Amino acid sequence: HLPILQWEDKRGLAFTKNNLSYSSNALVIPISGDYYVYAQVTFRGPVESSQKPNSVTEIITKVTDSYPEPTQLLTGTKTLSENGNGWFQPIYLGAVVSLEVGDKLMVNVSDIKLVDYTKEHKTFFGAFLL
Amino acid sequence: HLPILQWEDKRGLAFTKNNLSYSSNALVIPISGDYYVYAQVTFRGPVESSQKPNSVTEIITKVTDSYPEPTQLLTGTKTLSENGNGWFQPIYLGAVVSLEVGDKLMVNVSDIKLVDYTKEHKTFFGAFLL
Amino acid sequence: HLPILQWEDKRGLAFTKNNLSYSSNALVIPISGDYYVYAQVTFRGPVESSQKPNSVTEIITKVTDSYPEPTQLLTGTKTLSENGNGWFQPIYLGAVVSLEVGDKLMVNVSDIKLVDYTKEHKTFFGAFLL
Amino acid sequence: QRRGSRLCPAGMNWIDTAQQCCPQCPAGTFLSEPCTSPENGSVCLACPAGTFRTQPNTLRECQACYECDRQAFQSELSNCSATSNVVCGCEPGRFRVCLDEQCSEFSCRKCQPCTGRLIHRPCSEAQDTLCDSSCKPDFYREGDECRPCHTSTLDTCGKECQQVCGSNNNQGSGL
Repeated sequence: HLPILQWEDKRGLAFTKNNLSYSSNALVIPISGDYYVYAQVTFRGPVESSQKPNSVTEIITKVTDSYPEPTQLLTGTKTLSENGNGWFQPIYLGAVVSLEVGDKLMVNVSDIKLVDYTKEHKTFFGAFLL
Repeated sequence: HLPILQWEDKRGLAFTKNNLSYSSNALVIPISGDYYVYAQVTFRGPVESSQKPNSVTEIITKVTDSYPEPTQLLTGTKTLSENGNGWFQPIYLGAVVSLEVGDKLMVNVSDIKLVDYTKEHKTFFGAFLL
Repeated sequence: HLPILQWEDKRGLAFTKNNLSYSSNALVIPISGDYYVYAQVTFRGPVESSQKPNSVTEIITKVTDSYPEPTQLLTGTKTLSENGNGWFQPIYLGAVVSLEVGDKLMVNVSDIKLVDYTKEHKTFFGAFLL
Repeated sequence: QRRGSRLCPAGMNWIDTAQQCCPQCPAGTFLSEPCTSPENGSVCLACPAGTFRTQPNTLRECQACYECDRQAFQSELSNCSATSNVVCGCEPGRFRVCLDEQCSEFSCRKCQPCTGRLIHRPCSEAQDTLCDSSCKPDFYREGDECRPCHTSTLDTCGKECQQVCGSNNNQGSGL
């Protein structure tokens, strides 16, 4: 599986409420229903340790007790055409999905070293019940 | 007009409920009100038959009985700088629009051959009443 | 600070309701709560007066009476790899933020001359209370 | 401090939940509980680690500190405190390449070494080394590089090299 991102859930702009909780890298669904789930990841490079990627991918996945495999809910994948010097590429995803109580939502990325984690307003993740 | 995408409305992650129905390529609005409408289309190429396009476009349009012309609600259009070999590019759109009962929502694209329809989590379309 | 965009709030697809008002380039929050805030800006170039930028940035900011400085809520920043001739690039942002009555929401951009303001469905801004 | 029709004296902000003006919390703190009357104070708590407020305020939370982009060779010029955000620069041997006009986003590129040339202006946080256009003594130009004489054998090297290194050879110098 692709690496899973970790999130800040209390400080700054981050918050959780109405029992939608965050634990071990996942948002945990408190009641079954339809949720609008969204996430933006800003990717940036170049980064020495990893050779030049030709694409970046962000996937919002669901893990549920009723099925052993994660389900890919939303995927944003883009090829990169930036030449050598510094590049930035945000990918935003959002849609309505039907979720069950206890389902866990996570964000996977193609390469965690390419994720811009430096500012909370560039990379974010959330969900709300309709 | 630009080609209209067809959608799966029952299988896999797809669903419709609360009388928001899907018929002849359109979501049909069951009651008047403000809806958050969204869609993502992942474009990819090259596709032999068409030489490399220099841009891709996604438009969410509204067709209504009260007006003979479709109305363009949201447009995402991007030039492509990737060179010849394989490229892919998602475009996400979402906003609140005021709709009347019976209005139909559709997604048009610049070139249907460039749409990646292979995975439901890469290209999707939806709406919910506020 | 970065330039602030001005918006149409009445004509065409634009509207405000439920006391969410627009004044001096900002959406003004009528009651405290969690809002889904979103904006898309379509950038395009080249524009004679400005040489080719190497990046475009869109930021949704909050101004509040309780603090003398604006707060950056959401940021989309992308480097441009398109060569000289015409390019266009949409950036969409959207997320849930906690707001207080009287807070003002604005959209800043890296270079106002690069914003495609010609069509209301290409550049838009909004918010709704959850 | 205008809030609709409610004006508060300097140093105080209107608190909607309390429906009155309350003293601002000092920089480095946030408003935990509004005052119960303008005379008594607001309850202000220190910004938790990793957050800050540079100004007096009546906000319910502090701003999250930025982080320096270590993988992109940024380094902390000053770390985050309760009253100031982190300030990032470039690791030694690298300089800033701004990605936007305010340079709020920048990458850190390696300073050029000026091999075989004198340094006109050393590399700094803000700009690359400026090398002298001509080669140092005992170095000859090849393309836009300066090569040391000793590595070449006089009879096989080009015209430029023979000119520079040949004349030196009579005095027997060289690195």
